[in-house]
Amino acid sequence: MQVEVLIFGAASFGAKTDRVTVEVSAAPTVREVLAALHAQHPALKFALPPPASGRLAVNHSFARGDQAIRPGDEVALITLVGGG
Amino acid sequence: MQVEVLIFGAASFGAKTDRVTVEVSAAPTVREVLAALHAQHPALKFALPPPASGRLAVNHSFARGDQAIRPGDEVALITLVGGG
Amino acid sequence: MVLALIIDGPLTPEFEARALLAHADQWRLLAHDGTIGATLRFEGVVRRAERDPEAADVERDLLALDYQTYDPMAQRGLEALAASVAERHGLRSIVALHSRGRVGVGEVSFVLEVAAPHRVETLAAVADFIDRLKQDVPIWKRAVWAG
Amino acid sequence: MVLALIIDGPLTPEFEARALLAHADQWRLLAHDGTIGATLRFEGVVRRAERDPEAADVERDLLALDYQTYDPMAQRGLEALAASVAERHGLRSIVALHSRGRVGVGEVSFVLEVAAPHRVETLAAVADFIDRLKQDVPIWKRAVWAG
Repeated sequence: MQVEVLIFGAASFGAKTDRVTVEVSAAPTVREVLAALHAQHPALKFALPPPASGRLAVNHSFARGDQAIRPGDEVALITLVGGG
Repeated sequence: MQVEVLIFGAASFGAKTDRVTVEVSAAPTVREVLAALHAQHPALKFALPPPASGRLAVNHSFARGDQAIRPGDEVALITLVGGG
Repeated sequence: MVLALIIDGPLTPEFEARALLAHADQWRLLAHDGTIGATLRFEGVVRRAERDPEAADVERDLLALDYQTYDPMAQRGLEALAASVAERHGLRSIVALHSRGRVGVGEVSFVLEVAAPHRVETLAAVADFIDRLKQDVPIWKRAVWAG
Repeated sequence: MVLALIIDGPLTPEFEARALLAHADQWRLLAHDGTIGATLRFEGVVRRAERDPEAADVERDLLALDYQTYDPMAQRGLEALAASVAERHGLRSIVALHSRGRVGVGEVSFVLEVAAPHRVETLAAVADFIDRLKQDVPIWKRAVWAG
């Protein structure tokens, strides 16, 4: 299946878009989506922590690495934030 | 000579006065005045640190233990303060 | 009282007064109940000189910062953080305001105001809040360079 | 900018605005020069319940605190402390105001506002200032008990 991932901050400015798509097996885990981002979007790498420590939000909550992504979930890559 | 010592805070409320007098030798040091306060004003003791660690201000500056008090100096006992 | 808001543009005293108006009664009650011994208010201000990560981290002059928020996760994250910090440090009140969008040099992008029985709680709470804000709340900033 | 003042009675926003009016231009210049990244403002407020050292340290209700200052040593000590903390922590500005005389429950007896390039300096400066204020500046407080 395809998963659309929202991107922000330096990742988004660098890629000049606010979302990217990755091709993954059906019902992928968060960890699998992070690995696919690394493999399929090398231009994002500068903004990506190693897949094991990367963070996705699924439906606006931080998700554990083993959480499964379901079709229709809103998936967002939460790179290094910088509020304040 | 006699040295008049201004007192404040709990020391002053307890003694119901804003100054006490001690009898000391001529040209006493700060340390000698502190010791005289201990000896001659037992009612102040609750507010006094041990003489070695007590603090006098002489003419509005903290004074070292070996500083000599001269006639006319303004001497003040700076007990535990509590601003803020 | 726990209040967290994301507001478009710089935080001005006028804007803040308006944003807090709905809570003024609650705040007045709290201020006079005698349990508060210390309040601490932090303001984050946009500085002129910033390091440019795309130019060997040399300092360059800014015009502004553009704050991007992931809504509604940022708003909910700010609220959850405020509630968590209030509980952890025994605060009587916490107000956190963060800008979204452009904030010019010298303008305020972040306000945090806490009240507690003693000063140590307020100092610990402000340090803790900002550390965790910079880790967990999905807000990003982008430099708008001068020239 | 370094400013330290002892003021009769509680510190109110109106009173503070008047006290700082003479320095308003200086402050405005500073606020817009782009070097300030953080401001931190502490307010000390009189709480209702205090331990009574003359009654086995049990908590009792206060009406007010009476602040006694040794003048002019207290004023000079406050100024010297402000200057020293500003230098030690690289502050761009520090304003310290302290009450003399009676301050009621819920009223403000102490204000400290600092500005610096980064937040860490402001947090360290406020903690440092208050610790040293409570050691070295000749100001005493006396409880005015209720009933």
